[in-house]
Amino acid sequence: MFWNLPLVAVVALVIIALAIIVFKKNLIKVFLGIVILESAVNLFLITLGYREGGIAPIYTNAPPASMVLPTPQALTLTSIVIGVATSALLLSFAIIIWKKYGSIDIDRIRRLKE
Amino acid sequence: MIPFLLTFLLALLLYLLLTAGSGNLLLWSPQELVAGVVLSLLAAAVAKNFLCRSHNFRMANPLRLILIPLYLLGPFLLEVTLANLDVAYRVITGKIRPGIIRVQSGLKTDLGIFMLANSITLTPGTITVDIDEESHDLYVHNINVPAGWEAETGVIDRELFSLADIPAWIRRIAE
Amino acid sequence: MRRGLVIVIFVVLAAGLSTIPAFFTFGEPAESGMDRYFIEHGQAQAAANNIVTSVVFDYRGFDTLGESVILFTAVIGVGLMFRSMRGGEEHEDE
Amino acid sequence: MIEPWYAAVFVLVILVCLALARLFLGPTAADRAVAVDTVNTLSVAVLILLGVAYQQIIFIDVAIVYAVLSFVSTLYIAKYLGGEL
Amino acid sequence: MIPAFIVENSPALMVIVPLVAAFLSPFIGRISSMVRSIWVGGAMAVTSTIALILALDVYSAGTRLYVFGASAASAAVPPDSGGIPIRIIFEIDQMSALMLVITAISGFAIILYSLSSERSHTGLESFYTLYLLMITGILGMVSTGDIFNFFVFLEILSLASAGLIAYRVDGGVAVEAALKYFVLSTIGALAILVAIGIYYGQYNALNMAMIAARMQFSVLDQVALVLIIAALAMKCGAVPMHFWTPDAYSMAPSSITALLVVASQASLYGLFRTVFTLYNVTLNAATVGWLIIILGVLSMVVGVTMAIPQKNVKRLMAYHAVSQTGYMLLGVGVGLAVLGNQSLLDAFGYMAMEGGIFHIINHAMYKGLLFLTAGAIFLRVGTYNLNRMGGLGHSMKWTMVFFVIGALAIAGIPPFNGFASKLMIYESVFVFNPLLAVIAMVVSILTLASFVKVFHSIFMGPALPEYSGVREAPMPMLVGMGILAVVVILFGLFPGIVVESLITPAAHALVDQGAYIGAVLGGA
Amino acid sequence: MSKIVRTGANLLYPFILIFGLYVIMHGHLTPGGGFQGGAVVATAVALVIVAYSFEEVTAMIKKVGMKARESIGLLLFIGAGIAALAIGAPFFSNFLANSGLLFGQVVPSGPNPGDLNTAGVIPIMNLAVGIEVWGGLAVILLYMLSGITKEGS
Amino acid sequence: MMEMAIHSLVIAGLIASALMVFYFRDLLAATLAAGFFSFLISVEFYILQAPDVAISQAAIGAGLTTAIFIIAIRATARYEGEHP
Amino acid sequence: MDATSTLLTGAGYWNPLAWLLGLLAAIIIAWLIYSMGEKGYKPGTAQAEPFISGNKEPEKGMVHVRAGNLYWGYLEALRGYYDRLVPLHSGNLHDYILWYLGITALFLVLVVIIS
Amino acid sequence: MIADILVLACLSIGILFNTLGIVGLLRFPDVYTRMHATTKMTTFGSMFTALAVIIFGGAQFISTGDSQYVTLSTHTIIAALALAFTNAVGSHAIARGAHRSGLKPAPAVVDRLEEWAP
Repeated sequence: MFWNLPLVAVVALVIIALAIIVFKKNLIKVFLGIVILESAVNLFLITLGYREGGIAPIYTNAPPASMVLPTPQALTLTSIVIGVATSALLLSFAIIIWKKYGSIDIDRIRRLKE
Repeated sequence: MIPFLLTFLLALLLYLLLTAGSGNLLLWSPQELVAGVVLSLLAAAVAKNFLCRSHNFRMANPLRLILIPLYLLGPFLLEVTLANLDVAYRVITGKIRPGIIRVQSGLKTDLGIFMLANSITLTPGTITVDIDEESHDLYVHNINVPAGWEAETGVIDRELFSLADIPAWIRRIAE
Repeated sequence: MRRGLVIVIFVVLAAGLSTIPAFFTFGEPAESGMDRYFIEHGQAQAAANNIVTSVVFDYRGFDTLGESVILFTAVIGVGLMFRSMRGGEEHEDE
Repeated sequence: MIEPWYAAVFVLVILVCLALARLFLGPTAADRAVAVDTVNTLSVAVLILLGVAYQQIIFIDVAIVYAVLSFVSTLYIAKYLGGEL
Repeated sequence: MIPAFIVENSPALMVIVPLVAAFLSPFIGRISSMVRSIWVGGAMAVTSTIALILALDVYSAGTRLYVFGASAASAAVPPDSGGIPIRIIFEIDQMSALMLVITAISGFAIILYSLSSERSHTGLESFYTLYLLMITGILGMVSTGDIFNFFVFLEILSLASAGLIAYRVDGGVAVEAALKYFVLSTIGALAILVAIGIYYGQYNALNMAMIAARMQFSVLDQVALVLIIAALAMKCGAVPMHFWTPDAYSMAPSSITALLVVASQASLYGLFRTVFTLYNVTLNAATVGWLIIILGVLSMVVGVTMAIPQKNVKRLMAYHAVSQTGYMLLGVGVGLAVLGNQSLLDAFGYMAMEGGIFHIINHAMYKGLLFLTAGAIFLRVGTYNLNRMGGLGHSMKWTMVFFVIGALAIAGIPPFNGFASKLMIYESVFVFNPLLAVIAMVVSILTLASFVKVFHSIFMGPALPEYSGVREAPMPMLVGMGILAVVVILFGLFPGIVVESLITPAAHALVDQGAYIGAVLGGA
Repeated sequence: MSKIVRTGANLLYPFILIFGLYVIMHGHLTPGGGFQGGAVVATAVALVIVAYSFEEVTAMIKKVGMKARESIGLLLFIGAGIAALAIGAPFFSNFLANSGLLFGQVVPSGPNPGDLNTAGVIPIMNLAVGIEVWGGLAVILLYMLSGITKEGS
Repeated sequence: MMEMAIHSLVIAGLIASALMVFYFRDLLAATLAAGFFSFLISVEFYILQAPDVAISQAAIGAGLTTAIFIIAIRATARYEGEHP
Repeated sequence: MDATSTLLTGAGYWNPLAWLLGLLAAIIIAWLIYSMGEKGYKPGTAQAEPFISGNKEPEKGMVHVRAGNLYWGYLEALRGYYDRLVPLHSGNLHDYILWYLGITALFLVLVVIIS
Repeated sequence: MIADILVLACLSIGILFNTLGIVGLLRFPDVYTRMHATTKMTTFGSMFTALAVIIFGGAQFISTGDSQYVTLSTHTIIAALALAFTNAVGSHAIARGAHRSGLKPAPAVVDRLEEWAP
């Protein structure tokens, strides 16, 4: 009925993100692709833990019902932090490369070869 | 010391508002009160130089603080509603006559000009675009400049508002 | 040539990844032994109402330590990038 | 008393998708910033309404965080546009 | 002799000590450089000691478990959970212990070296912080028994490595190398995360033993296997994905390059752990085994042929690192290809795996030694370009001796350790497929040839006038190199002991999936 | 930025701060926790950074202080684990839960509104992570800004 | 039913904004689209009953990641390739 | 398991004692050759200077064979191979990522289809 | 019952204003006029939806006496206040940034700021 729509979306997002990473020549664009890739993987993890009609795994005064699985949420939290750390380090690399090379075009960042 | 206390009290107020309903006794449970005091002290220690940057303690007067909600619920809400109806009318019909005009305000304090600017932004078809830092004159983008204003170099602030005298309220609160 | 290869790679990757929606069903986890344990015992063992927090900080607390360390690493790394160099550091020659 | 919340959320989500059009079309970066700012506002409304619809009171916290934090990113964009960063 | 408390909690202490030292070192480094050196050196010494104690304990008493946050450190499965391990478990078997030994020895030797080699640079407190974090990452990666935890440590390792590769910011080239390394490793890590998600979604488990016990090798598992193998093979520098290796290895400071070798061994360990422990006989052993063998052969050939025309000494050595990784992949791949067949495994499979695993430890030692000598030469001469060097044998005698030891070891000349492992690989691979053994021997000869070239152009010849003021490398660097050289010689002279006491248990632990699962789940 | 934004940032700063601390402190009862609350608090710092020019910011917010915060948070976090080690339990064991001491109140099972004084070491760890993230994210922003100004001059 | 429609719309928005990141040549616009993406994925987490993750994503993706990307764009160049 | 245990690999044989003896023999031979050297050699005198048939002595740097000149013939013989291999290391990040993705795709095809 | 009607009324007002705001965003000619539509109307609309929730929470609290509805109302109030506050400042900042980046109000009868030119 729902055709696994979120999972299909995950696959589509991964492919789009990989396309951004591979086809775009600007470093910042590539990093945006990596951010999207990370988000897609996070979405995949969360989707795995979702249960139809479940509520958030927090005990409150709300009427009791079956809860969604908590572990993927914990994993995703870790993954998000890793994502922000990664993008911070990558962006600082990009800034330094701009300073030293005068360009952040991937085709020009190739002093190291052979 | 006074900035510290003021920040502490305001932070505690917000914390209590956030945790309202946590206990049956007076809406707050004792642990929450203790935690609130501790955290507010922490926040105040960090932020004491920010809330009262200009070392102007006029706002420490509780009467002025009580005036703020009155102002928000009274004239401000009225003006906001009118402004929204006005803009809705312009959205539907598309009749606009935009322009940036200069508004003269006699307000001296930072808080006063801040409140005036935000009130102007949220209310009568106007958005504060820039501010002259010395004379506290506002440059306001008006979606429908009334006829004749484009020639004036400076418009007095209360002419922007149709019904309530918002600048007077702000003066009462902040100065 | 190269473009064709890239497209082939993308098609194969898409096909490989689309096994995920083909074999998982959204909304019905296939197996939930570990998570049932968390939901049933988490409130009593970790004494926290938020099961996610009890998973993050109690059952998988070591991961959280690793996560914090990653943030720390990133900060140190960024600081290393923007450090102020005193005079001439050595230069690699090509 | 559940259905109206969902209906409202539905309309708001459609509005968000319309704002996406302005993000796509907007000739200048400022237009796009305005679109994103609008979406922030709408998202807060969506989050509040969904929280009520799910009968999960604690979800409202997310909306507050959202309201405060999107503001900061808006300010960064504005500061960049103004050339002051 | 050793307090029971330390032995009991050594898996945790092994991670705690470098972490605490790393957290404090940005501030302790501000006091004075002397205090900083003592602090980081002491922390590394303590870490190495704890890791060695743990490894000793594992070799004498069998697999160790450490359950974080449980009521008792060995209570892997709570009684009321129905046989499901729910917490993060460190599971250290003999293979992990071998990696711990490698990390402990190299880490200690390299930090001694770096105390004097990096003295004149800025940002040293950050350097040492990242160094300690990298050690933590390696130690955690090789000892964890939880697959998500493995991912977390992998990320710690790659962030710290990327920061350190870019340490010499001013030229900009180092940052380029770090960028390439880090982008690739981020994408690889995300692929691993997808694979973890697939395991979780199918089996609702994150513990490796639990996943292994439930493994069915469905289509999804095949996809996950491919994602993990490709990512980890990329991270250890197998050939069609090795392109980051020469860049990163040649641009990092020499001490870090030596540690990066160990880091890529940790990725290799992850690869073997995935293939042997998570899947074992369920996977299509011939296919995956041959894939790994082909990767290994390609790495050997392409690595060594690319190394010969190089003019930058560290780049040359980096290509050799790629080539030597091929030997390990080849050896273990042969073991994997005959995994299901017990008689073949006994005939030559174990021998091939032992050769591959022995090569891991040997390679870490001699390649670390070679990179350290390269760093010492750079410190005195100021260039890596082979065309500009010559006649250094007159002034840097000890460095020359160490270089010769390393070069002979990597080329597989008898009295050194490289020969022992290569001999084991040749013998067993010859039984499996003679062509592969021949290729391996040819590669070994080419290796020798290229190191003859390096030796000739750096040390031989008359003393050049522009290097007349060159002196011997400072003492701590010589000590650091000396430790590794002694290990190289000892392993070369007494390979029987090493193989019997260290390598054979590791190879059997790698193959024996049932014991790994049984240690966690009980029974099996 | 203009005076209006600066005044707004000044006004908002303590409130975002206390809200972030609220999110940190209620991590075991409501969604949120150390990381999220720390990010909120760091956003308050980011707000100040964006409202003032870089020179004013460097006078107001010190990098060393933020780094110290980060290290202190991490040490507190790992210290909570080591404390468990010291009393004989494995590393990271939640030794305060259900003990009746600080944060040691027993939780009734099933739906209940929750009580602040529960969850053992979890609130302490939350606080530690919050402090760490506060310092960490703020210092990343400061470093990257310093990268800009060097390039501009 | 209504939930499903909301869910589908959010997913459509996600994919559309990801495509926009691909399309824009102005990096500032691309960053804005990525910010939009972050908002939407946060809403998606919220719909999937993961408020912890939603807060996290809102704070990091919408707030700080956008901020550091804009700082990086300021420190490098605004347009991809040559200036239009 | 004593220190002199022999590593047997099926066909090979490695005894450290044997190797130590070999090393010892090598050292003795080297010492013998060294001791058979010219007794009348005195460093510092004219006999230590190079004599190249009366030609002028070239500078020291010129005598040394540089690394780039070694193995010229080998590289020349394998020119076709190197001309294909070296351009693969293009220094372009996109190529590297594509290699990684391509290998992943190849493995996917191989593993999933064969199994 | 009366609460239900109030809630529905507030919701529909909020939705109406939000819709008009988006229409204005799509329809108006330049940045500043678009900003008029979005800033005022979406803020106002979102405030009204928040008001609906507040009324709902209050009504539930009165009828059930459950203190969690107080939490609902207070948190919603805080969210709404934060929204109003941040939106005003944020749109001012965008307007200022747009003007400083050289974007003129396209169909303008007068532009005093251009003459001042700081």
